[in-house]
Amino acid sequence: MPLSKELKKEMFWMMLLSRRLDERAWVLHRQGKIAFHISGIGQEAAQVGAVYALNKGKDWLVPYYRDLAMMIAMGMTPTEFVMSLMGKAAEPTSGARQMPSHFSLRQANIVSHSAPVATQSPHASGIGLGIKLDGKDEVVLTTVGEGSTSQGEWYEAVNFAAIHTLPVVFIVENNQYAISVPQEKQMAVSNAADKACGLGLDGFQVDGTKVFEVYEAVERAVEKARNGGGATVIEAKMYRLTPHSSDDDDRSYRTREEVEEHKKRDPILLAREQLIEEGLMTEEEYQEWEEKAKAEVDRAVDEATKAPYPKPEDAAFPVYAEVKHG
Amino acid sequence: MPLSKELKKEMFWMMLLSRRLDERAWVLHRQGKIAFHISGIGQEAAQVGAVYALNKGKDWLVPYYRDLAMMIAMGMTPTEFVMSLMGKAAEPTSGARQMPSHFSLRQANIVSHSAPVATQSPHASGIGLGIKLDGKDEVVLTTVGEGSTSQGEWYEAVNFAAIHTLPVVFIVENNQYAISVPQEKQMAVSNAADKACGLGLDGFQVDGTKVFEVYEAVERAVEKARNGGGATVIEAKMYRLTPHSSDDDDRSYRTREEVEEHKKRDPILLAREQLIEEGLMTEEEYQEWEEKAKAEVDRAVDEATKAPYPKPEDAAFPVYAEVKHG
Amino acid sequence: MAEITLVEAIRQAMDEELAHDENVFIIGEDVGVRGGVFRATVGLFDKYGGDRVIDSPLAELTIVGVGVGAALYGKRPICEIQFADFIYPAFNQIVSEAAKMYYRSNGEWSVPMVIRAPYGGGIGGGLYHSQSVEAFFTHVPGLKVVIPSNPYDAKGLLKSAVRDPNPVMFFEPKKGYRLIKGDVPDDEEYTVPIGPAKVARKGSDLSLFAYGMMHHYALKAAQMVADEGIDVEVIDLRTLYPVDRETILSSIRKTSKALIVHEDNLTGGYGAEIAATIAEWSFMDLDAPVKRLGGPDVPAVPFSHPMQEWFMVNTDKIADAIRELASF
Amino acid sequence: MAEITLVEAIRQAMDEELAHDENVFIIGEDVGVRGGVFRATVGLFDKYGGDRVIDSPLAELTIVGVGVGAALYGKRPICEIQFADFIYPAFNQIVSEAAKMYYRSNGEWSVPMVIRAPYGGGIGGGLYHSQSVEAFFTHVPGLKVVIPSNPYDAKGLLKSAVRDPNPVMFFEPKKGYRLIKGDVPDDEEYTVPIGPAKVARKGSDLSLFAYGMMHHYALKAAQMVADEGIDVEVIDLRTLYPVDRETILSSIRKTSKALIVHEDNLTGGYGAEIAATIAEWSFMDLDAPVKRLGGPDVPAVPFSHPMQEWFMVNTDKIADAIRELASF
Ligand SMILES: Cc1ncc(C[n+]2csc(CCOP(=O)(O)OP(=O)(O)O)c2C)c(N)n1
Ligand SMILES: Cc1ncc(C[n+]2csc(CCOP(=O)(O)OP(=O)(O)O)c2C)c(N)n1
Ligand SMILES: [Mg+2]
Ligand SMILES: [Mg+2]
Repeated sequence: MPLSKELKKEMFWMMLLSRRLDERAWVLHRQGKIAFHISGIGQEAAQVGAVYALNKGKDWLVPYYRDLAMMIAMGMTPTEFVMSLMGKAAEPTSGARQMPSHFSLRQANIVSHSAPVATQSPHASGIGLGIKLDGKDEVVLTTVGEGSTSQGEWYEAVNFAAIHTLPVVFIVENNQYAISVPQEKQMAVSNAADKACGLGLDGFQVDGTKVFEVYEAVERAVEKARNGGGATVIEAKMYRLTPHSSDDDDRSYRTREEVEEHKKRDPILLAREQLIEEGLMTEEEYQEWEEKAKAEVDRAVDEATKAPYPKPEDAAFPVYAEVKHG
Repeated sequence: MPLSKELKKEMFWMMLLSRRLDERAWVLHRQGKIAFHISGIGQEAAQVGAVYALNKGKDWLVPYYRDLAMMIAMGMTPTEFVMSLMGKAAEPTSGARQMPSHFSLRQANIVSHSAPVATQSPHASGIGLGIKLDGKDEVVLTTVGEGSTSQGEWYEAVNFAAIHTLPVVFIVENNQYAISVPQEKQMAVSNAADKACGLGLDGFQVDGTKVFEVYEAVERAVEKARNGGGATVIEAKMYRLTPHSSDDDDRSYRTREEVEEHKKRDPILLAREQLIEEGLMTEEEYQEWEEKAKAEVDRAVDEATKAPYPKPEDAAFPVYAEVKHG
Repeated sequence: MAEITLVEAIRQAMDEELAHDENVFIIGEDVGVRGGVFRATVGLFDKYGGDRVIDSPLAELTIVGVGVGAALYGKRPICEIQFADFIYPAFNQIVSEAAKMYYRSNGEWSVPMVIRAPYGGGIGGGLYHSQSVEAFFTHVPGLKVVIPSNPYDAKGLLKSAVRDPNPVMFFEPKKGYRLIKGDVPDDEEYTVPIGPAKVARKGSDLSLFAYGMMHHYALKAAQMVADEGIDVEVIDLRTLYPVDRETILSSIRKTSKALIVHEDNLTGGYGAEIAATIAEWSFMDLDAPVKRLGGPDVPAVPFSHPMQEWFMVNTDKIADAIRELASF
Repeated sequence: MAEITLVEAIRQAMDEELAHDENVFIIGEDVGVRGGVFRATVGLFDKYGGDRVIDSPLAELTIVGVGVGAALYGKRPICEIQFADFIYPAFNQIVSEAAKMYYRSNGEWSVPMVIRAPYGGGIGGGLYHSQSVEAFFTHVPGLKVVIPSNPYDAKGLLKSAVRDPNPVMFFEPKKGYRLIKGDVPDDEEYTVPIGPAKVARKGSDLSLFAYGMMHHYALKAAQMVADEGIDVEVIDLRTLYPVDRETILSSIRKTSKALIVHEDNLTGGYGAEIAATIAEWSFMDLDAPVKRLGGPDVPAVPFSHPMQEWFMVNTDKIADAIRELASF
C-alpha cells in the first residue's frame, strides 16, 4: 500500500519528536537529572518505517532498547518515556523496576523485554506460534542489533519461525557497532541479511536511513507473513550516531571523522529533504513542527519531574501472579 | 592426495571391524550383559572417510557419541570399547564415569565430550583458536548430528571459527533423524550444508555412504584449514540404520519399509563392492577379514568381561586438578 | 480409584488439561509420534494432533523461549525437557525471562507455563542422564518448583501447574516413573495445590524432610527404624519453592530433630535452605544438630554400577542417618 | 606499597599474568580497544595485541565455550562476562563442560580457565545489571568460586586463579571497582591462595560472615557497633567454593553466634550453605539462632532509587542485625 501524504508527514513527525526527546535525554543526563540514557539517534527511520507497516492494536511488537522512535510511533507518550528515565512510579514499562528504554506497553501489544540481548527473539517466534495456533491473521515484528545476532538465541528463534512458517518479521537494526565491536568481529558474512539463507527464509537489506524505503520493505514482509507466507529477516543498515550509552565514551574506538561523515546521512535530514522536495512539507511547517516538538518535550520533562517516585516497599511486588481458584 | 590401495583396504577394515563390534554391542545388550548401547551402524563410511583425512597424532578430533568407527580408526581398541560398554575401570574415556560412547582418548588428541549435544562444537573452535594463536599447522575436526545443528551452540561455534578463519572442519553426520524427529522439523533449509552460507564459510554436502568420497571432500577441507584457509562445514548424508539407542523403539515413528530401503545403501556393502570391483580385494580376502573381525570382537568381549569394575570409592575422584605451587 | 504408575499419572494430567483448555499445548523433543522418550506423552499426538503436541527442534532454549512467547500471547505451554541434565541451554530463558517477566512489567505480562523434566539417578544414566537440578531454581523468585513423589500428587500438582499463571518447574523422579505406583481417582477430577508440603507419616522423635524419589526411600527407612523404636515424622516437601516454612517448623516444634535428604550434591543443595530455615526459626526447639544427607560433592552420578551405588542415597543410608541423629 | 582501586588491582593482575605466561589470553566483549566497559582491561590490547586480548562476538556461550576449547589445547583463557547478569547463556558450557571435564575424563583433560564477571547492585543498574549470581555456582563441584573484597586480595587471588588448573569463577563487586581502595605491593610479586577464608577483624561476641561489597559494609558495621560494646569477628569468605569449613567453624567455637550476609536473594542463597554447615557441625557451640541477612526474594534489584535502596543490604541493616543477634 503506497503511503498517503498524511501518513508520510505523520511518520516524519514521529521521527522528529523522538529525536528531540532523545536529545533531551542526553541533556538531562549532562545536567545530572537522570542517571542513564541509551539512545536511538540515527535509527529513527528504520524504527518508524518498520512499525508503520503494522496494524496497530492488532499486530505485535517485540522491541529492543534503542526503539524509542518505535515506541513513540506506537503510542508511548514523551512524558511516559521521561518518567522512565527518571524512575518515576507511573512509567508504564515496569513501574520503574527496569532501567529506561526497557520497553513494554501492554495495551499496544508491545511485549516487555529485558537487557540480555536476543532473549526477546524467541518470544517473537512464540507469539507467532500462538497466532498460528489460533488461526489469526496477526503479525509479530521484532528487532535486535546486528551484534546480538551472534547469540545462538537469535538463530534458534529465526530457525523455529522458518520451520513453522510463522508470521514474524525479524528486523536487524545494523548500526555497525556493538558498543565498541564492529560488524566484522561479529560475523563472517558481509550483511546480517545473508544469515537468512542459512536458515531457509527470505532475507533483505534495506537502507535504514530512508524511512519510506524501510516502510516498503517491511510492509511487504508483514503482508507476506499475514498471508501465511512465513517469516522474513530484514536488515536495516544505518549508523549509531551517539556513543553506545551515557556510560560510553566512543572516542576510544572510532574517529570523530567517521562519526561526522555519517551525520551527513542523518535520517531526519534525509526525510526532511525528501518531504520538502516532494512538496509535502514547507520549510515553515517544518519550523512549526520543531517548535511543537520542543514544546511537547518541555512538557514531558515538566510532567515527569513532578511525578512521584515509587515507594520503597513497592519493590516487594508483584513477584507472582495470583492463582485463581475454581 | 589420492588414496593408495593399502590405505583404501585399511579404511574398509576399520569400517568392517567397527560394524562387527557395534553389532556385538547390540547382542550383548539383548543378552543382558550391558545396559546401554548407542550405535554408529550406517555411519561408518562418513566417520572413517573423515578421519583418514587427518594427520594422526598431530591433528585434533572432537567427536560425538555415534563415532565408534572414527574411534576405532584413530586407535581405540575393541577391548577398550567393550570395557566402556560394561563400565569397567580401565576403559580409557572416563574410567567408567561416563556412559559408553562418550569418547575421549588423550594420547590421540581426541577430546572428551559429554551428552548435551553440540556442547563440543565451541570446543573445536577453541582448539582451533589455540592452534592459530600458537602458529601451528594442526587441524581440528568435529562432528555433530543434523538435529544438533538446531542448537545455538553449533551456530555460535561455526560463527566464531568463520570470523577468525580457524582451522576447523565441522562435519554434520546427517542420518535423517534426531531420535524420532525428521530433518524437516529441525531446519527450513534443504540441507544442513546450506547453513554455511548464512555463516560466511564454505559448506558442502557429500554422500555419507561412500567412504572414499567422504575422504576426498574432508581432505580438501583439512588441507584448506591447514593452509590458513579457514573452516568448512561438510554434511555427510546417510541413514541411521538402527533405532536411536538400545532404549529406543523406532517402529513408532518410521516404517520397516523405509529402513529396509536404506539398508540397500549400507556403506559396508557399498565399500566392499567397490573394492572388489576395483580389484583391490578378493571375495576370499573379504571372508578372511570377516573372520578376523569376529575374532577381534570375540577377544575384546572376552578381555573386557574379565576386566575388573571400578571400586565404589573411586567415584570420589578426581574432582579438581591439583594446584602446583611455585 | 485405580492403581497407576507415576508416569501414567503425569500423562493423564496432560491429557485432561489438553482437553480442559484449548490453549494448553505440549512442546518438546520427541513428544509427538514417539510419545516422549519416557512415554509421558504417549497417545496425545494421535488424540490432539500436531498443533497441540509439537515436536520441537533439538534445542531447549527454543522450547522454553518459544514457550515464553506463546504464554505471553495467551497460550499455556507445557514444555518438556527430555532430561533435566539438558535444561541448561534454556537457563537464560528460564531465569532471565520466565521468572522475571511478571515483576519487571509490574504485573502487565505474565508467563503461565510449565517446564517438565525428568531428573535423578540410579538408572545407569551416568553424568548426563542422572542429574538433580532443583537447587538452581529454588533460588529464583518468580518461579515455582514442584517435585511430586507419587502418582496422586503428580497428577494433581501437574494439573495445578498447568493452570497456574506463573512459570512452574516440574521435576519428575524418573527412576520412579514405573517403579512408583499408587491410587488415583478415576471417576472425579481433582487438583493438588502448589505450595503446601505434606506430613506423609506422623512421628515424634525426628523430622525427616525429603521429596521425589528420596521421599519414597524416606518412608521405607522410617518403616525400617520403626521396629527399632524410632518414631520418624516424614514430610514430603512437594513444593520446594516457595518454601512451606510453616509445615517444616511445626514439625520441628514437635520432634526437635531434623534430617534433610536429597540425592543432589550436598553442598549448596536444596537441603541447605531447609537446614538454614530451621537453624534460624526453630533454633530454640532443636535438641540436636540439623543433619543433611545428600549426594557427594562430585560433578554428577557416575555410570559404572559400583560407582553409581556409591553416589546414590538409598534407604539404608537414610536409615543409618536416622539412627545416628536419633541417638544424639 | 601503593594505594590502588579494586579495578586497577584486577587490571594489574591480568597485565602481570599476560606477561608471565604466553598461554594466557583474554576474551570478552569490548575488552580490546575499548578496554572493557569497566576499564578492567585498559591498555592491555595496546600492550599485548589483538591475539592476546580478543574482542569476542556478542555471545557469552561463545566466550566460555571457545575458552574451554582453548584451555583443552593448553592455553589459559581469561573470559570476561560483561555483567554477571549475562552469564546465563554460558551456563551450559560452565556447568556441563568446564566443571565436569576433569572428572568425566578421569583426569585426562583439564580446563584451566578463569571466568571474570562484575556482579552486584546499588549502582542504578536495575534488574539486569545488578545481579549476584554466585549461588548458582557454589553448588557445582569442579568449579572454584572466588569473590574478592579488596585490591590486595583481588590481585593476588586473580593471579592464583589464572594459574589454577581448574575453572575458576571470579566475581568482582562492581560497586567497589573505584570505591574500594587499598594498598598493594608495587615492588614484589605475590599471590593469594584460593581456598582459605580470612579473619579480617577479630572479635568475641559474634561471627559475621560476608564477602565482596558486603564484607566492606560488614567491617563498617562492626566498627559502628564496637562503640556500643559489641565485639564482632568479621570473616571475609573470599573463596566461596570449595567452602573453608574450618575457618568458619573455629570462629563459631569462639563466638557462639553467627550472622551471614549477602546481597543476593536470601532464599537458596550462598548463606544457606554456611548456615547449614554451622547448624550441623557447630550446633553444640551455638547459643543463638543462626541468622542470615540477604536481599529480599524479589527477582532482582529494581532500578528506581527508592526501590533499589529498599532492596540493598547496607551498613545500617547489617548493624541492626548484629544488634538483634548480639542481644539474643
Ligand atoms: C547477553 C548480553 N551480553 C552483553 C550485554 C551488554 N551489551 C549491551 S548492548 C551491547 C551491544 C549490542 O550491540 P548490538 O546488538 O549491535 O545493538 P546496538 O546496541 O548496537 O543497537 C552489549 C554488549 C547484554 N546486554 N546482554
Ligand atoms: C541438549 C540435549 N538435549 C537432548 C538430548 C537427548 N538426545 C540425545 S541424542 C538426541 C538426538 C540427536 O539427534 P542428531 O543430532 O540428529 O544426532 P543422531 O543421534 O541422529 O546422530 C537427543 C534429542 C541431548 N543429548 N542433549
Ligand atoms: Mg549494533
Ligand atoms: Mg540425526
